[in-house]
Amino acid sequence: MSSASVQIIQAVMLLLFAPLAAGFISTCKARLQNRRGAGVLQPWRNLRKLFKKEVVMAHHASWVFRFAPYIVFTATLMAASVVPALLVDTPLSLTADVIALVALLALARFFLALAGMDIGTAFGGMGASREMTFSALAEPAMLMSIFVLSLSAHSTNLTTMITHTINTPFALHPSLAFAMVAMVMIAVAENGRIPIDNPTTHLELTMIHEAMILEYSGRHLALLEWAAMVKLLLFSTLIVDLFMPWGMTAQADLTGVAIALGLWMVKVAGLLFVLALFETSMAKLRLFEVPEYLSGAFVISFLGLLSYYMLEVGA
Amino acid sequence: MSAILIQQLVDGFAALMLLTSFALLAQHRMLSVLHWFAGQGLLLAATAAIVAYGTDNEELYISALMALLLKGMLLPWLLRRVIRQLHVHREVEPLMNSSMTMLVALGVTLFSFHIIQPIEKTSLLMTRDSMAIATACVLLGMLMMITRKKAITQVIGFLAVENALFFAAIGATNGMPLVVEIGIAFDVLIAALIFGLFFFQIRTTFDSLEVDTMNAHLIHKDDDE
Amino acid sequence: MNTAIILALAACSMALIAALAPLLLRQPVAQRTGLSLLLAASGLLAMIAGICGLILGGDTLILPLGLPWMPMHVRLDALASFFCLVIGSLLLPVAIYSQGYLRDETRLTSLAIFMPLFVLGMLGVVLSDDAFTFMLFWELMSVSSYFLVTFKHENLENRKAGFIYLLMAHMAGLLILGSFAVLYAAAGSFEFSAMREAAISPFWASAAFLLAGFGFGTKAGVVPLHGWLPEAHPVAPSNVSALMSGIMLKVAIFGFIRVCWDLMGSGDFQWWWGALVLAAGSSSAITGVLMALQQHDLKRLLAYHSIENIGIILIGLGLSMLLAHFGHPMLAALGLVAALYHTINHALFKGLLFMGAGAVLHSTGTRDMESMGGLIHRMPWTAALFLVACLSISALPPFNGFVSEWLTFQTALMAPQMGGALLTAIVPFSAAMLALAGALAATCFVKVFGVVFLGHARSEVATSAHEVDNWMKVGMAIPAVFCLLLGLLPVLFIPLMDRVPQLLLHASLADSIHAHGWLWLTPIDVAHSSYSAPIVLIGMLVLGGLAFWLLHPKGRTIRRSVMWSCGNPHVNARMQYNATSFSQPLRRIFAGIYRAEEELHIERSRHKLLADSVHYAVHVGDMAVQYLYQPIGKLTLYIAKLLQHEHQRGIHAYLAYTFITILFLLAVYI
Amino acid sequence: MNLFLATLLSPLLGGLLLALINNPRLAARLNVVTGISTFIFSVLLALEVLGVKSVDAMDGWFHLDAYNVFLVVLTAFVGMTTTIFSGPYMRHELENGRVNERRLRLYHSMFQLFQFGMLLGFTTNNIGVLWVSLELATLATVLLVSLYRTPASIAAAWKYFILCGMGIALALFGTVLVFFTSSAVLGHGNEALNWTALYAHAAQLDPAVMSIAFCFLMVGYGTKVGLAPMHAWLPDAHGEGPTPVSAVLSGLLLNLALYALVRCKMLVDGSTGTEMAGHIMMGFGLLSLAVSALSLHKQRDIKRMFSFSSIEHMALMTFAFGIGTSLATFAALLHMTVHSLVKSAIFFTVGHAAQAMGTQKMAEIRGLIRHHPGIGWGLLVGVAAIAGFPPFGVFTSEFLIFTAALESYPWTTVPLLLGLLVAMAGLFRFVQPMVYGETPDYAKHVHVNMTPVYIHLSLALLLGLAIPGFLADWYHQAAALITMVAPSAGGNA
Repeated sequence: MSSASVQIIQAVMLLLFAPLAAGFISTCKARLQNRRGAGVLQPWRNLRKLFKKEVVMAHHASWVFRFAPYIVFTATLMAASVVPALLVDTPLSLTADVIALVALLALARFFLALAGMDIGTAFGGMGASREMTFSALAEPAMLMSIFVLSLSAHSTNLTTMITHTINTPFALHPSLAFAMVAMVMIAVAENGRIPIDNPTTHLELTMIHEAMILEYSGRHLALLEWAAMVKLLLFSTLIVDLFMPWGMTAQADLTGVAIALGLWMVKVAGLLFVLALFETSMAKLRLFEVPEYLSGAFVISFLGLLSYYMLEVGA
Repeated sequence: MSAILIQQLVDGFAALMLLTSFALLAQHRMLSVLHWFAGQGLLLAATAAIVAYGTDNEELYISALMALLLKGMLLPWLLRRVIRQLHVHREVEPLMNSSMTMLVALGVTLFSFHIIQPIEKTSLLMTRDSMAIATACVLLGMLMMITRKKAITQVIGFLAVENALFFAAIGATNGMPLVVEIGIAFDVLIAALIFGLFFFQIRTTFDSLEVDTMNAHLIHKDDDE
Repeated sequence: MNTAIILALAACSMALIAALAPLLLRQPVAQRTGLSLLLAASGLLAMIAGICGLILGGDTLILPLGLPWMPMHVRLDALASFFCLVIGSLLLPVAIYSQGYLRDETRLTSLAIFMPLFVLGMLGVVLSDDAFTFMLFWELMSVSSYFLVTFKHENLENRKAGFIYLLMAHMAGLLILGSFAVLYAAAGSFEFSAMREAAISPFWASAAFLLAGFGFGTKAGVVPLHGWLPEAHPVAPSNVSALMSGIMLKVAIFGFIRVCWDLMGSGDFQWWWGALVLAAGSSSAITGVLMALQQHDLKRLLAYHSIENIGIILIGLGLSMLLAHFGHPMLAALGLVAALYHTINHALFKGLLFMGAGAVLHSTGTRDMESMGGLIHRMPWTAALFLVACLSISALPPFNGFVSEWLTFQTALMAPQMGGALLTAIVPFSAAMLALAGALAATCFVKVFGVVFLGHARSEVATSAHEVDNWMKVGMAIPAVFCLLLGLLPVLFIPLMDRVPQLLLHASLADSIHAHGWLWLTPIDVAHSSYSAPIVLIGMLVLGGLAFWLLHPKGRTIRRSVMWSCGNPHVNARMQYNATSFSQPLRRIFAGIYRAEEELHIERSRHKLLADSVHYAVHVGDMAVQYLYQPIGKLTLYIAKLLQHEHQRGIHAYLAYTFITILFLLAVYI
Repeated sequence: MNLFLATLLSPLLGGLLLALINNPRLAARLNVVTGISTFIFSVLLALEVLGVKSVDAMDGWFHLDAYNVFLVVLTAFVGMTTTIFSGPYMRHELENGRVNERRLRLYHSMFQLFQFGMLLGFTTNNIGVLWVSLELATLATVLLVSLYRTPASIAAAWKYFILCGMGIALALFGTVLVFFTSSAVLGHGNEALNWTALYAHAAQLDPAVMSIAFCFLMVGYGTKVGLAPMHAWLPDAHGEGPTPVSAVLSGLLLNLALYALVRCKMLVDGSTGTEMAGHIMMGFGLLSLAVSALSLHKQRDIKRMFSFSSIEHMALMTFAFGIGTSLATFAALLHMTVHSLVKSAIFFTVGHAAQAMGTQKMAEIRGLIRHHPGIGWGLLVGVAAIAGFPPFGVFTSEFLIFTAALESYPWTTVPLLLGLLVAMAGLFRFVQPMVYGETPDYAKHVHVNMTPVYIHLSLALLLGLAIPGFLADWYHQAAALITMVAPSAGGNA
């Protein structure tokens, strides 16, 4: 099997597993809350239903509203295909390093916000304003944690970082620990999970991500939902890659890929379970507490940087 | 007359010159100021004549004669005519009362003696300390202009300064070259004519010769916003 | 006398002819066509001169003008030709744009004279090679742009902005004069060539650096001195403010680089210089974008954004100076290239943004975003091109803004340990500030595009808007295409810009850039970081096309009906989010910085709880104007008032003054 | 030598003739003819003198060298353009009844007499005659300032007369002191008062007396130059007098006083050998710059404001002459030329503006560009030129003054920069509202003759962009002449 074929498998795998991951989290939360839950395949069923449904749009919706779902979906998918899940060195991994990855997600977010404002409803504007504000505050923390990681690996390319973490013997680096905590906090904020935004609710005043896609229907809504799920899986893969990449194969042979796939699924499932646990135990923050949360993430990542210089440089 | 006698005479006149300057400062009534001013003019003419005789320099005789005619007679007569027409009488110092002015005048005279000190040693001419007195008279003339309210007394102060300069020219340097002398005299004459012209205009427009009322017209142009 | 410098001088002479043309052509139509034709020619020539200068290398020349014993020296080296390229690349589209924009202006003569003079001033500054010529063209640039700012001098706002603008420009000129004088004292002559060789003591070098820094900083709009920029740029005609924001700020950056890098011995900076520039850059970036977010006047918002982008350029320059000091020439070259890349990027997308704003102003007649909305339906072309500029300025992948910010990030991230703990902390912190500024810029431009172009029209002015004519469309299309090209093919443009670090830092990126072929941009080496814009774009197009084709089985059309809005159909235009409400969260988060004054009055005629009408307005004052300009103004007037009393005394006082002066002089000097 | 006599006598004859002619139209035309003839003679004289480096006329009474011949040409030129400007201006004043036939006659004759006094002052070799000519010019200006016979103009004339009278008296005393020392060396004749002789024997003059003499001369001529704190007369004289008088007053009379001051400085430097004179002049220069720059902000009358601007520029020139290096002197001479040209052009425009708006109060002058583009743009460009923006000559000279100051006394550059900035702010603060905005309804149409303004501004532009070769080495000769005597730091360039 050539690395190109692994690349395609990886992209398709991410695309298909995303709804399963979302379903897995909702069933875990249901189980934790003593409910039966709708089952792991429910997101699949929703998507299938939505794809068949008729698209209804407002009279004065412009082309931005119409093409935004496609741009959001393709940008997220492009970002996902760049992140190496199974094979360390995939051909596409050179096209974008971590910063470019974040920028691709920013492009998706930009168009989503514009689409939100296009129809001219109060909710669309509210969602766009909040989404952009909080994601802007998340940027510095995200970059600082990347900075900490790139310090040890002297690079921002994912493949180099992964190979660097695999080769160095396992040792408890405080800077990496801080960076991981910050990265997780940012991932939660970016994907609109519980402490920042409640993905399941339609309660107008609290929703951020939902408010923007309120006006969508049919296949457009399906694409946007799917993109959100892919983004969640993308972030979890990223965290897995950067902090616990053991088990990823260097060569593109069948057995290596199979083992990598198995390990990857276990690791992601574990991560998502922790997320579900976290979500059930936490209530949603008041809206204007979110900046404290995000600056907390920034401080943690800055601590990571300082600890890197204080402790590890000497070692 | 021997050189020493001339020298003593010139020093005497220099002392009288200083006295007249002080007197001009101290006067209150307009007419007495005028009389002292005329006296100073005559004194100047006498000094010029003595120095001319002493250094037998003919040009100086002409300037002595001009001083006598101009400063001794014409100007005082002109001013008296103006005073009588505008029937101006008492004069009040706006800035300082007379004793204060006297103190300042003394200070200024001492100061001018102090600054002229280094010069005296080198000058060879027969008028040794007249330069110091001339400087003192110039500064006293200025002081008079500063401390007077009436336009006429200010003009007299100005002419006193001119007298002091004329005295300096004669006493210290035995007279400037004739052409320059005539030029200066000519200017002083025109200045006096213009003063005369002005007095009538000021009188008609401001109906008082107070300098401050005139200033009021200038100041209103700059009132604060 | 190679071709490049001839072309550059031809560009200058074109501008001069354009300035003289209005004296012959009298009626507005002829003046307008003459102006745009000649300026377009000048722009084209400047671009070609820039490219030739970069490829073939520069040359110097002496013109017989100026003082008898010091004729005008002209030099076109790599730095000058790059900035010629920048000037030309925006001047060409703006000239074409002006043809349409000035269509219904009646009094054109003063604009037709001073706009070319403004261009001539900028070109002259870039080409000058001695202090006198530099200062001559510099002040010509300031004065002519002053007349442009006060072009529509009927409204008071223009006059006040013009006065502050001229005052700050003159102060900047004097400061720069100071730094040239210091260099003159060291070099003994005004020529730059002499100044380069002159050995200058560290103290005087720092003095010259600080003077030049503050002088050029004022003109570039660096934070504490930026008060004039948000006043002057919005009131100028849009095509002029495009030039001012796009190019004039870059000429100030050019001046800074020319004086502090080229004349003072390239490369041997003191460490605190770089730190100061870095700090100024990050604070400008943050303050610029934060203030921009609170504006609801479209062009004033764009002016504040210029401050942010100048901050980004200065971050690049500051990093490069630090790295040069600590002996990493390759990384310093990368920092300089990043800054230059952002310079040309900003010139293009800011020019396009101001032209777009001009188009909106031209058709709606207002700059206030609160009365716009839904313009995408009536001005589709302008909306599309404006969207390209918004994407570029928010540094999003396929466009050029992302490439320069990515390069700046790479410089910051790859900077190894430098000096003490303080420095190692500053560099990542400024990188974080850059990230925050970039993201806030994206927020701001979502707000701009959303409020202006999307949603319902908020006033009848917006409903009656009409699409602009072809000239303006072409004028806006050119920079949009450039933005895309610069974003996709950085590997082709960076070698061109690489000549400048070769000249200034004697270090080049050429080999590392080409390491991986034209597709991948690999600044230092491939293991470090790589980015390929073409593949990203192609990937997205392929995936998008696939998804679109798959999801469109035969005959499934889209049904149009009333908007959903959670089942509440009669939503009027006032219920939309507008400029003030969009930035309300940020106003709360950064309340400490803004000190916004909110006024709220509610009329209640019927009952305590029933409000008839609510009037809410928020005003965010500019810190620099409140805490820097006004106090100085008040101090001067206070001293002047004291002096004024002196002039109201009688004659006696003045006679006394003379008396005292003569006594004082005699006492002191005898 | 007939050229020299012609230059001197043409204004004198013109003045006397004009005193007789009653018909205003004929008088105005004769005034212009006299101005033109004076200018032509002065140019021919200048060409002759430059050929031969310096000329003595009438057995030493008059002396022409590179320094004063350039000032003679400048005076004659500005005098000529002022006569051209004053034609229509005074006719407008006549129609408005501010002046009657008799006073117009006085105006014309006094104007030419003033011109004669100026030329006499520049050309004479004798410091006594120089004093007399300055006194003559002052007396002529007193009558001109009080032309309108309004209470304010009479008060201004009185104030001008008293202050300048006292100033000149002090200068006379200084001259007497100089004569006191020089007669000891050169004997009693006229010889002892001639510049040429004095320079030759400068070393033998007694330094103590010379320094006292310089103090008196400095305060005396300083009053006439308008240096603070003796400047109080200048704003009033400018504000109240007719505009051609203000133009000539600030364009030329101040130059003559400064010329006399620089002559004395050369003398004192020769005799004392120290830099005392230069330092005093620099001190006065900086003080006046500060005072004038700050008081610009608090003015209400347009002509008073521009008079403070004249003080500011005279302060700059005094400062530059004070520095003494040849670069500084070159800059000062260039500044003197450009300032005369631009300032008189500004006063012409201001005259027309005041007539158009019927008032001199700046608060009531609005919308000049809309009312009459010529006046509006003329004023704006003139003020930009005087504030020191390129490409006009004032920028070049300020640039050179700045570099000269930095070479010899670096710390003085800080007050210099601050002064220039504050002055520029003050100027534009008032000019901008006057020039821009809508025209008020009380604006009258007025017959305007803007050609002199355009000539002056284009000359200043020429001096800024590319100083013609002959003028540059003309300045060099003058600068070398002035610095040759001065013992201060050797001038380079």
